[in-house]
Amino acid sequence: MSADWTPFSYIVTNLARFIRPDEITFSGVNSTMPMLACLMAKKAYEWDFVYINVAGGVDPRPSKIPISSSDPVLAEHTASIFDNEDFYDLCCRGRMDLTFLGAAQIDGEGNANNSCIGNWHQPKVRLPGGGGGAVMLPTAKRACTWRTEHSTRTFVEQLDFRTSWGGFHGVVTPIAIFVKKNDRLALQSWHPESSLDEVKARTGFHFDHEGAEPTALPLPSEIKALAALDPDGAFERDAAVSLR
Amino acid sequence: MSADWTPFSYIVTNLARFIRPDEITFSGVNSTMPMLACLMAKKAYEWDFVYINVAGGVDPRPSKIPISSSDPVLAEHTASIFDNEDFYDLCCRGRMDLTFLGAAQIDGEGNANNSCIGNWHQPKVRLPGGGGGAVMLPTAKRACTWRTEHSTRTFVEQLDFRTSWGGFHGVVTPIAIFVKKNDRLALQSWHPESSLDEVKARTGFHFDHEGAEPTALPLPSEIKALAALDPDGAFERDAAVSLR
Amino acid sequence: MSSGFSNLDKQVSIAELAALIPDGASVALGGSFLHRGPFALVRELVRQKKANIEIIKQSPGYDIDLLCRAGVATRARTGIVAMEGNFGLAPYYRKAVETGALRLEEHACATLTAGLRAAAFGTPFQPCAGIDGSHLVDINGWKKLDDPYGKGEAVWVIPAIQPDFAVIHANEVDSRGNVRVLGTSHWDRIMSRAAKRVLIVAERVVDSEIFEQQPEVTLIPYFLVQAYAVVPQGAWPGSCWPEYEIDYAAVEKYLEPGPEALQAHLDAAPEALQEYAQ
Amino acid sequence: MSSGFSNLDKQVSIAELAALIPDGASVALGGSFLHRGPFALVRELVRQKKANIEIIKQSPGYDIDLLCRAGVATRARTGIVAMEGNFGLAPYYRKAVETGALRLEEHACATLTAGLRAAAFGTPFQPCAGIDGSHLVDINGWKKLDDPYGKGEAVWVIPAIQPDFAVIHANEVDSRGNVRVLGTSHWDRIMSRAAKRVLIVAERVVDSEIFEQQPEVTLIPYFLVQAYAVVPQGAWPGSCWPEYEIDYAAVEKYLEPGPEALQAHLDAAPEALQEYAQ
Repeated sequence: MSADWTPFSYIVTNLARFIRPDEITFSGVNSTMPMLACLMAKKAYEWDFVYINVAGGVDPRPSKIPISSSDPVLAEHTASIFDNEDFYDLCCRGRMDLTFLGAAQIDGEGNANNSCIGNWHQPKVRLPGGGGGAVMLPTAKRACTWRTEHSTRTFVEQLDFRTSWGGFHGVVTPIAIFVKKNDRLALQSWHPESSLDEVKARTGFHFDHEGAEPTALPLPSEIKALAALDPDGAFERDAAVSLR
Repeated sequence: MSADWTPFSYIVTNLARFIRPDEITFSGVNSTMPMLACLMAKKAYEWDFVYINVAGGVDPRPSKIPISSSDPVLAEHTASIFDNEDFYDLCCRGRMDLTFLGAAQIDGEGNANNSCIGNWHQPKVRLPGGGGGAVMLPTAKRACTWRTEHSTRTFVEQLDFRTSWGGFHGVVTPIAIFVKKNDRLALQSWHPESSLDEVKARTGFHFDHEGAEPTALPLPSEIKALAALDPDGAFERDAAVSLR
Repeated sequence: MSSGFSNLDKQVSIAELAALIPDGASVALGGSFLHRGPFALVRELVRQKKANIEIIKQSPGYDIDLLCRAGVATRARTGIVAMEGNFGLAPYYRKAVETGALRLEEHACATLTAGLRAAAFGTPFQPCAGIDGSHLVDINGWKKLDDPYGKGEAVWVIPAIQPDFAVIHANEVDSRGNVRVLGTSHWDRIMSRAAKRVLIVAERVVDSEIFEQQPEVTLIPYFLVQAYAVVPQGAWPGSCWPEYEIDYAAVEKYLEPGPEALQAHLDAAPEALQEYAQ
Repeated sequence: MSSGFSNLDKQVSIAELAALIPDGASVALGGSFLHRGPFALVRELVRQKKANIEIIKQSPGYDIDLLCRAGVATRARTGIVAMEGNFGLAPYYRKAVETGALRLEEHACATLTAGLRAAAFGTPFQPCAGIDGSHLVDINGWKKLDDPYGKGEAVWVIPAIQPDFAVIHANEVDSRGNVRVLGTSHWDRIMSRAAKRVLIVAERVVDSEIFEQQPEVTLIPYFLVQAYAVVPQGAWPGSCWPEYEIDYAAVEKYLEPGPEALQAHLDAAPEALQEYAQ
């Protein structure tokens, strides 16, 4: 095991670092990396948290790690089924501490476009849609996202369409970690093999970077936990993330 | 077994006669007679209907007949629990064919007071309240009620308080059966031992009685079904209904 | 701070459970009439001489009657109140309303549910069908809103009702506080989602494995539950399906007038007779 | 006429089940992405060359992709659409939207649920938390209403969505048409309450006694169900917990381009290979 980051471990581990003790934390559909982050946090840290997921699972003990982040194995050994209506309502009434949500484009306030590239009515590319976003991003206490591509077409000054507003608390890419500061995304740290200049060059909006520094290396417990989830590297290969 | 009506059998049986084949029919809390009517109709008639009740039962086969009309034995051998939110929503979306609802006072339009005698804010008598009424009476396709007391203080020109509006389809008392006609309660028939004059004298509102006649006597199958539900007459004694 | 309850030490005595509820709290009570109500907890509120409690329940009976009799409840939001089972009106409740000792907000059952739904859904109000022509509209000051889409008819909306506590009597809990209810759940589900915190009185604790084998049966996940107490027969003198039925004789004795009858009733309750394994 | 379905002859073939859905119908599909979708029924809609079908589902994927590929679906209300499981976007759906062949009403999952709730609750609209700042408001013309009680903040309301049909893939039915689902029910519960009628594709029929032993597990009572078909493996190439998992190889083959690949996929489906015991 290397003590260095891979682009894949960087994203998963830094998503896991957004999770806090005891909090109610959710991972949803189309969210393999957050799913891995939640499962990893359960193993890597000495504290526990309430992990609920879109398969209805509450602190499940899956017999294997599924490719689909909504796979019913994520409800194996759950003691209750907390179904879709239930976790949405929980979020709507302000009791979701942390949710992970996908995003295709992200602006400097941390809002998301999941809908389209180009004009919504005649899109160049029709994207999947925001799923939980438009309701969860403004109502969850914190929402975090990830992008495997860090570029000026994914981190933009102006979204093609604002599917969800409310501002992510945290964003992880292969080269950087942003955290909300004064209602804007601010750089918290960068991949040790990257640099502030590179993050600036590959980001389409201006951002505060006061106090930002290289990201702390993975802890042995984090490395071990992720290796246990992906022993033969299949998830890492499928994710196909690269630094550049 | 007598082929004549008792005041008790008159009410229960004539409530049962409001039930129609295949329809979704509901009995609720504090409703022993409608409960008996539903259970009786299942036995007395050759057709079937969908019987749902406040205990969550759907076509239950109770091991005994409970004193409380919300008793969980009314969900014995049910294949599903159709819970309170569910049957209210069913009614609200217009798919409850027939519901039974209690009433303390009833006016000529078939509206109900279940709340108070006297002024609501300083009641002479605080009554139980309408339960389902204010939502179910206007939204069910048909709602029927019963009163063991037929008097000018129960059948009134003016309700002390209108808990529920919408007009009962049918009302049964120890001496009469009213059915809605042109948005008013109209006399359909009277107990063979009573008379049109008696019904008029004991009713506080004017009513149409065109075509009204003595109520048809109980069918052998109705008598048999009710006797099977109340073999030792305990329900009849508890109900303590009298003709006058 | 978590929005849920992840602690591992949720089992407390019934006295400790009641002690979590402060004077002045609004409390939604599970069950319906004499069926599966959290009656052991209700009696404990009486023993602890709580004051100014608000009761929220579509169809209370014995519970609200007892709380009125003891002067614990001073406010209530209800749909229908009766002892049921041939006992008719709830006499102490009736008297409390008639004398003004209890301030009543009278609902239809479904309007109370609508208010709870608004709280559970995180919205300020909830539309509810029906209601037209009811004087409940006047006493409660309910508002009717037009359909802004111009397709449906105007609809009454009920303001959100968020109880401080929901107290549910359950058949089974596991050690973490997951909750199972058998038979109808009455209004317990929406109460558990609307309230700020959930307290449970359970017939027994079972192994989590039982829950894991059929997670679909679990009504309330542990992280909504602040604490639970185990009181076998705790829904006495009511029923808890399929464990036991209504104790009609005990209800009759409860209805005897006078403070001695009340004390005798409280002293005859299962939680008073049991030594809690705790 | 009854508002429910009390008939005793509900079991039909999958072809007969699909035949109940006319051209132009709006159809809510159960499940989510590749999990427990009524895919046998969806394929049968393709075989029967249905036209102008509206799909209502928070998270469709394979189903809507197939229906777009075959030209069956022309309208959709969805929250998120993808193949999931590393397959990324749903290519034929994407193309259908980009070319205008599919008219999309884009929702958040919870706004679609809000619309279904309005239909289930018999109200013209349903408030929904969040939504602020989303451009979905503009494309859908959603309205925001003030709290008429002056306590909460203004809230977005979603108009009622009442599908003509909800089609659910279930683990078990009994002969009357009661429905059991194991694991998460996704959005199936609210779909079954919002739709005018419910059609079921089930893995198997079990004795009613099984249902009666644990009625709490039943998701849909028989009287909401118009008809059902039994198709073991009918959620293929998706999963049906705990019976079987996603057949990833089959999904990959489905994604091969061309009409032959489509036909080969349809011909390889369980319902095409089975002779129905009927």
